[in-house]
Amino acid sequence: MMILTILLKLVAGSALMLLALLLALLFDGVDRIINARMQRRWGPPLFQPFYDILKLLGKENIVPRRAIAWIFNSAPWMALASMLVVFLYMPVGSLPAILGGEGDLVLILYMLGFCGVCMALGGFASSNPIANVGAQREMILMMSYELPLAVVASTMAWVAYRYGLPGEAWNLETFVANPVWNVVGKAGILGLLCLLFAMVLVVPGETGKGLMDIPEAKTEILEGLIIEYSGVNLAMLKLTFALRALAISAIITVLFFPLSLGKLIGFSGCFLYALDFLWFWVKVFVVLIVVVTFMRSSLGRLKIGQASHFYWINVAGLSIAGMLLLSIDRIF
Amino acid sequence: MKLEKYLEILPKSLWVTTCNSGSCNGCDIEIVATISPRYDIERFGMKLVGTPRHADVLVVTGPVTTYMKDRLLRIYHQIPDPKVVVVVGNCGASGDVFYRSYSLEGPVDRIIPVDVYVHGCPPRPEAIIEGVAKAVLKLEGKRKELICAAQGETE
Amino acid sequence: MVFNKMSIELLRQMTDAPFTNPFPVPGMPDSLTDALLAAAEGKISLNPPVETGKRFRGKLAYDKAKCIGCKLCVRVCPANATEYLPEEKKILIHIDRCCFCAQCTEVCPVKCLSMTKDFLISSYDRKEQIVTDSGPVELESGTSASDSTASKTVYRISPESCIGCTKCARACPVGAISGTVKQPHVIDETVCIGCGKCAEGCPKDAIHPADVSVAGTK
Amino acid sequence: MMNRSIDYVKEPLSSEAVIARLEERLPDIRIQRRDRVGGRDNSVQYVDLWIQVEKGRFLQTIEELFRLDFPHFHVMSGDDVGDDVLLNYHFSLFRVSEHGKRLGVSVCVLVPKSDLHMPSLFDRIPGIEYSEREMREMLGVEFEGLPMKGFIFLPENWDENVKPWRRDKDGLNPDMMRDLS
Amino acid sequence: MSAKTYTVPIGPVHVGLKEPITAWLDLDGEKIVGARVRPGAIHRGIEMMGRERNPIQVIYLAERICGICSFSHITAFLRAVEDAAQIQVPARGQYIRSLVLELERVHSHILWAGVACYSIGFDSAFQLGMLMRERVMDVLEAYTGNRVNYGVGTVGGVRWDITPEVDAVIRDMIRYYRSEFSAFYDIVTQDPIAKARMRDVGVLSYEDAIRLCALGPTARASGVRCDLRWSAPYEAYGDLDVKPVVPQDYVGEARGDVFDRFLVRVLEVYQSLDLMEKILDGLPEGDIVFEKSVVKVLSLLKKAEGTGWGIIEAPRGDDSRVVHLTSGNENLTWWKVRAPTYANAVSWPVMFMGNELADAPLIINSIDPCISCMERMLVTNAGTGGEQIMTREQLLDLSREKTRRLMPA
Amino acid sequence: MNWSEHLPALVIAIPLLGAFAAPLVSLGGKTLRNLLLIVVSFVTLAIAFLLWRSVLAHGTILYVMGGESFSLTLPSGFTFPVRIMFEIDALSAFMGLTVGIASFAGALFSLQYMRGFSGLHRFVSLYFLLTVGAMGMSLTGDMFNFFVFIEIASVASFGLIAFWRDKPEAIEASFKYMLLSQISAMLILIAVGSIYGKYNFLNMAAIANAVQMSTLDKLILALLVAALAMKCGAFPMSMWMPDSYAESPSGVTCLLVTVSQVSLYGLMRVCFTLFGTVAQSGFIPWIFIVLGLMSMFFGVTMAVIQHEIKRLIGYHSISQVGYMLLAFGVGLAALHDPRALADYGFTAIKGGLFHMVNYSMYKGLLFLAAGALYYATGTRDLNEMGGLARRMPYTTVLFLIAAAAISGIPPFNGYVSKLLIYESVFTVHPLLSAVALVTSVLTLASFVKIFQTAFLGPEKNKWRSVREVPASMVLGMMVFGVVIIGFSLFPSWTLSSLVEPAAKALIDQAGYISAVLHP
Ligand code: SF4
Ligand code: SF4
Ligand code: SF4
Ligand code: SF4
Ligand code: SF4
Ligand code: SF4
Ligand code: SF4
Ligand code: SF4
Repeated sequence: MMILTILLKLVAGSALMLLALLLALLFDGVDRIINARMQRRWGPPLFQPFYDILKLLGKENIVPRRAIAWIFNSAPWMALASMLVVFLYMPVGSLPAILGGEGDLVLILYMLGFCGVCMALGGFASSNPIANVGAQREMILMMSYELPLAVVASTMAWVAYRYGLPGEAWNLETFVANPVWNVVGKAGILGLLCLLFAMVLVVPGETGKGLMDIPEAKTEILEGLIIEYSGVNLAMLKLTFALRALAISAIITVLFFPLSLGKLIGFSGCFLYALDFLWFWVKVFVVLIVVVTFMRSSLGRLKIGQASHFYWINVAGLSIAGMLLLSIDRIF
Repeated sequence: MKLEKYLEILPKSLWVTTCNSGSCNGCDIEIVATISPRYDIERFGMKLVGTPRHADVLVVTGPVTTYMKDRLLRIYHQIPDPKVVVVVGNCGASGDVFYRSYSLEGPVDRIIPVDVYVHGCPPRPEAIIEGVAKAVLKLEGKRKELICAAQGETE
Repeated sequence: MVFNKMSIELLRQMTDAPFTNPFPVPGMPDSLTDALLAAAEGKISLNPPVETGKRFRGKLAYDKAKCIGCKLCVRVCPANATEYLPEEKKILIHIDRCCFCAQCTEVCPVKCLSMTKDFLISSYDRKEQIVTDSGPVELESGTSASDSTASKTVYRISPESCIGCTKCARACPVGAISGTVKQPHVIDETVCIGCGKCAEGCPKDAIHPADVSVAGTK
Repeated sequence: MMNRSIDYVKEPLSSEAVIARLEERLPDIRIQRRDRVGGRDNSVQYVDLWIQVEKGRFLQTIEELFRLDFPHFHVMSGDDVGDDVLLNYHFSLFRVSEHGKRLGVSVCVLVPKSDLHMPSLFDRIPGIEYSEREMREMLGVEFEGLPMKGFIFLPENWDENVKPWRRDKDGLNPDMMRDLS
Repeated sequence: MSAKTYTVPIGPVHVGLKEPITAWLDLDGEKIVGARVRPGAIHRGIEMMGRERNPIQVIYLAERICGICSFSHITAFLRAVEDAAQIQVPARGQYIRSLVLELERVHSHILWAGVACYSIGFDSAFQLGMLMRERVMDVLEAYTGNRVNYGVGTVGGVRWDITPEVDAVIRDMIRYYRSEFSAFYDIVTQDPIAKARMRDVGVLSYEDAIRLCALGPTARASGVRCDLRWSAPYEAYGDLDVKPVVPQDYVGEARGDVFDRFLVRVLEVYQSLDLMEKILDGLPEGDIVFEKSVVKVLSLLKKAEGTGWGIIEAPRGDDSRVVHLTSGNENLTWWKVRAPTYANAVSWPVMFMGNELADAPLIINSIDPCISCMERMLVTNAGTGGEQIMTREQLLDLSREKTRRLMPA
Repeated sequence: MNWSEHLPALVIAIPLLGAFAAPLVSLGGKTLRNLLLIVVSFVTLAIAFLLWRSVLAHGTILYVMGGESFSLTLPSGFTFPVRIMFEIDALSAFMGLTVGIASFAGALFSLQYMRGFSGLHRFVSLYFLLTVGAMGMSLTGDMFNFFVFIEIASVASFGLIAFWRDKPEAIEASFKYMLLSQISAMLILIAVGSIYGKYNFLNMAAIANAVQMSTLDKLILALLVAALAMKCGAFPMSMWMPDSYAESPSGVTCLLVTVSQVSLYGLMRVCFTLFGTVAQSGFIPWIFIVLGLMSMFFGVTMAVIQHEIKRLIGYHSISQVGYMLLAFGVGLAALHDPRALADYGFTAIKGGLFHMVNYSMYKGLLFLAAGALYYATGTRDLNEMGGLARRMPYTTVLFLIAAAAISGIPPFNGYVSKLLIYESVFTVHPLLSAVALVTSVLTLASFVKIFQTAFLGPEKNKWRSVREVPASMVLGMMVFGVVIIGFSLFPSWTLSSLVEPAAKALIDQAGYISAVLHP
């Protein structure tokens, strides 16, 4: 029985990770097309990211002579793995997370952070001054958006605990099963909105796009920390970037938009699962288009100092306001 | 990946890096124009990348000054194989108006192997697109030859 | 902050049609070779490039037969693109060196050079691009400044300065100059094409240009 | 000189006044005035002065210009003219004053090849840096007081003794010229 | 995070005769604490080449000093030649020259504004700018026959006349920009991020601008009221009333930062539109060139003797040429090229100090050296890991080998 | 006689013996002295391990010095114990084991590290004395003894911190440490005196049994909390920490870290065992929570700006201590409410304790690795280093392990203990876990920075000739490394058999009392 479950989880896990990879790339294509259309351009084919990755897989993989090879080579894989693992802890629609019992929101946040660290380490290991600058920026950026992120996560957990949502406070499934919007009062709704906005503003930092395209800034530091990467390693990094966007959007979806279409229509059983599975990805795509594509197209890039100021003061302030509102909501 | 399979995918995703080795900028602004909305070379899956490490295509402009010669070589080496070199503009192809000087080492094909020349001074953006298409044809040609060779072996 | 002006503009632009001119095909086909073949056979049609201006200066065309070998084009060419062939007394044009300035077409006395509208010129080997002869070309008006005028420049020898060295007669590509040694020479203005070759070599600076109105043709 | 406030004067002098003033103060200079005409009626639009001075008078001339206005420095041109190297300093005066009142001033000095030294104006006009360095590497004129000595235009591995613009033995060898194409 | 100071190279890929730049920035963390600039990467020896060519040939050489302000380069050169040979350009020729200069200014400024957005990662604004620029490119092509390097100037005038069709096209364009350009202008100047990136970055004070002999929009952004079209009117500008565009007249103060440079340039686009309209309205009849036969011009120039100085207001600042002709020599004896960047680049180290690495490309760009350098500014020194550099022969061998690999025999 | 009965005595006596033997043995030469260092510290570790095993197997051990029987606590006719007594419950044994490991690893490391310095016999003596002090503090069941052991440890620490006497910074650091230690010792002494004055006995169990919450008791509690918080390095009384950690030889630093943990242990003992449920009411827990938050944040922000490797790591100690204070504070707050205790309090305490041992291990390893870097390059300035990964692969990997552990990267042990803390403290207020999370990320960033500046980046010419440190140093580091990996690979085993008993022991005040008073 044990073995069967493990086997099942293994299969389901691999399938989900594969799906996540494909969807992430697909979204990348959608993102590029929409971005192009918004700029009145034709844009690349939908499957362009797939071509890119396939091509990179076949390209020569250069390890710069001065780089520390083992870190340089392992960093992209670690980064990718850490991003893939995130999806194992993510409930998809009405389906529970594959490894739901073993990890929760904290682990996911850690994985997101770890992924950034891996990329930074890879950048540092390439011994290129520009990659160095990029990696440093990545680290600073990470330190900056962590406060709002942590506040949002803790507050959500606290909400789950204090409002007595059934299930474990930090577990994402808790939020899927019981939309937070239903349990809080008026001030709470406002607080949740603050948290949602804070989270949305964290997305550019997490995905390194748009106004937070600082560690890779092509026109400033020439792709920054990935400057020395090529071939397979670069493909892994590109996948990681795509997955990061998907992951963070999925988190937003799970936390704030858990609405189940299946339950709404009154489906049950297989149909419910299947419909919600699809519905979940639709929601994620919508979130992605709004928070990634649209934001990145309409904003220029900040400087790293401005970015960390923005996160430490503005976004953190917003998230703390959300936290206070929710506390007030609970107490009164 | 098998080479012929790979050559099928490569032309769909050409990443370009440019090197100005002493040009007058005329070609460079036309290259920039190719990414602008009117010409939008991203349609063909191409994009400008910031570093030679990520590139498949090296676009060179300019008659190669002495100072830039080593840098050009270095960029060329930094591009992972397989790679394509496209010279845009006549000054890179032959020197153009810069035909006699003490500080020029060009034209480009004296320094690195060149696959396609796009003529013009500067070429219109469409001509650059056509030049890149030539590069794609060349890659496709190679692929055909490979496939023929493989069939020849099996027979 | 998220909703800055750009975002509104972007939403607006979303609704506009793309500005992109889909030359030659909107996206990369599976096989460009096949696509081009199909286009050549007329199965698919390629999108044309953005239209060029009326004065567009494309690849040079050279009517070799018409050329008189006056080398004027060589003299003005800034890019060393015209190469004079002494045996044939003709030129050939290295398109890979040309900077498309149209100075040669302007200066050519017999208008055997002209700029076509062809700008899609790229090659695997730049030597492919040498133009040796492109046959007679229909000249369009308005391609050069001297076209629209009703007068032409000819050269005249001031008899008082000329020492009869015969240099000019030997230089004249159309044989417009006649005269005997040590006698002042004369230029036949109806033949003279105003290339200035004679004036260039004259040791006495005896030859000067003059404008004459052209009544008839030629 | 050093603590003069840095600004342009707003009330220009006429070119005649400037010529008179310079000729009065510097008796042995030669000034050529060139009216630049243009526009629909071919009227004088602005004036350039070409001043020829002895090397010894050069600094004094510059001082005089400073008295008139901060001389905006454009560029230095020059050539090898046999036994001397000709340097033309191109300045302009009154560039922010009134319509058409800018006065172009070219100060031409012959520097004998036997003593290729000029005082540097770098401390007075820092913007002159590139020009002085360029003349140093192209024509071999040393500027006393110019701190930067590195090449700005020639490649790093260039032979320090070859001055490309010189027309004598210090100039380019024909075999250093390369034909392209 | 205290970090050690380390050096990041910028460049040297940059374009034009004098403009290419390598800069080494000493960084403390992200802050620039020292900057060394080394131009000359693309020194092609144009001044030397000119000595072996006649003025007609040099026109096209001068045009290719840089393809963006190419017409400015040749106008300055032609004016120097005309000064040396005492040639008088007919009024219509002068007007047309001014017209093309303004067209070029529009194209150059819009391009610059777009690229400035590009270098702060504001891609959509860049694309919008590029989209708008196509209009002036079309006009340039319609009039001159080329989008870049128009080849329209010649000694003593211009080569092509403004026909009624061209006139209409230009007026059309003026109307287009009047109505559409404000979209771009508003988007960028009101964007909080763009403002944050450009305000108080790369400051050049009024005094420094004077001391370092800054030019054009760079100097004007620092509050220096200088514009050759006004202080030394050339060509048709004597008949047109040009007021230097300085930020203090529009926003009250001139801070001399990148934002001011942006402001000056976009405002100058509007100024150029007005100028063009005036030029078209007042276009005099007559010849466009003082002598249309090139051969005659050449023989005339061969006889000329003297030094001439041409100076004009290019989009980036004043552009100087000094030309010396010797009688009996058809070629130039010598000439001197001074593009605006050559002068403005001296100010870079001052602008860099105290800014961040992220600002460096923007600052370099802010004096508008040449376009498109930005996206590969740092490329060439990237990862100079001492990779082995091969000669062309070795490369050819390698490439043959690659071909062999690609095509199994 | 069963020798294992005497384990508690042995674990103190053997290092003590080593301390006294060191000068004598040193006469016999270097090798002999080194042998002494290793053998004695290893034996101490082994005994500590056995002790722990036996506590787990048989429950709390009492060991009474000079009694009729080693386990007889109450001499006939007395209602309270008067003897010098060790009371070793699961928590004490757990601490003892920690001390043993750190001592052994430090000794191994010091073997080579200290080579080439004079006065090593003194070093060995002091080292063992420090071990004795730390061990004693963990095991004793008597307040006065606790004070004595603290003093032993302090005195040994002064000597060791100032071991490089020719360095003025070292003297200064030692002086700072001395000053603080003396103040805290004084406070403890006053508190102990007051206890004795009021209750007439010093045995902890007896005190715990008797304590009420009178004003004097509150004062005593305050004094003890202040003194021990100072010793364990909580903000704002933590100024001594970075200095003394930076200046002491690395082999010693790793032991000093443990000593500070033992002080923290003392603090917990005082709060949970001595005062127990009476302390949780009111604001004591909140003091811990606030101190914890401040320590976390202050420590890490200070660390981020350091560029001297050992100081940097020293500042992290402050922030790490903050985690434990936070966890214990939350645990203390929940102590009176069984439901809260079950809901999150116990988890918090488990997290705190697990973090404590984790911290001792990875911090020890970090200091050893920093020492190795110093040994190899002769500098502690990060800005000087660079590209060392190529030259020092073992150190690199070990450092990476420690850095991953301290930053709490899954699946390392640091992650598990931090997770326990986050997922319990948030219930009090989300801000607590938010600060903890942020601190964690800042820690991560700061270690990435160390790692990159020291090990990655372009290789500096001057380090071309640098070589990996000698095997014994690597071995010393590996001791910690193995423990960390072990904890990381078997988190549930560690939690259930190491941490949970200790945590239960901590909250089980009644058990502690009854072990002594009602054996
Ligand atoms: S080919 Fe012509 S336009 Fe292009 S860079 Fe060279 S000179 Fe400039
Ligand atoms: S100018 Fe015309 S006729 Fe003369 S050589 Fe050239 S092509 Fe021939
Ligand atoms: S168009 Fe210009 S460059 Fe080309 S051949 Fe004619 S003169 Fe030479
Ligand atoms: S030969 Fe010529 S120059 Fe001499 S006298 Fe006769 S006409 Fe005059
Ligand atoms: S006409 Fe001819 S032959 Fe006669 S003198 Fe003049 S140049 Fe000589
Ligand atoms: S007469 Fe002179 S200008 Fe006329 S065609 Fe002959 S050479 Fe040319
Ligand atoms: S070249 Fe001059 S001198 Fe000689 S024949 Fe001709 S016109 Fe007379
Ligand atoms: S300033 Fe820039 S655009 Fe102008 S000539 Fe120089 S390089 Fe070209």
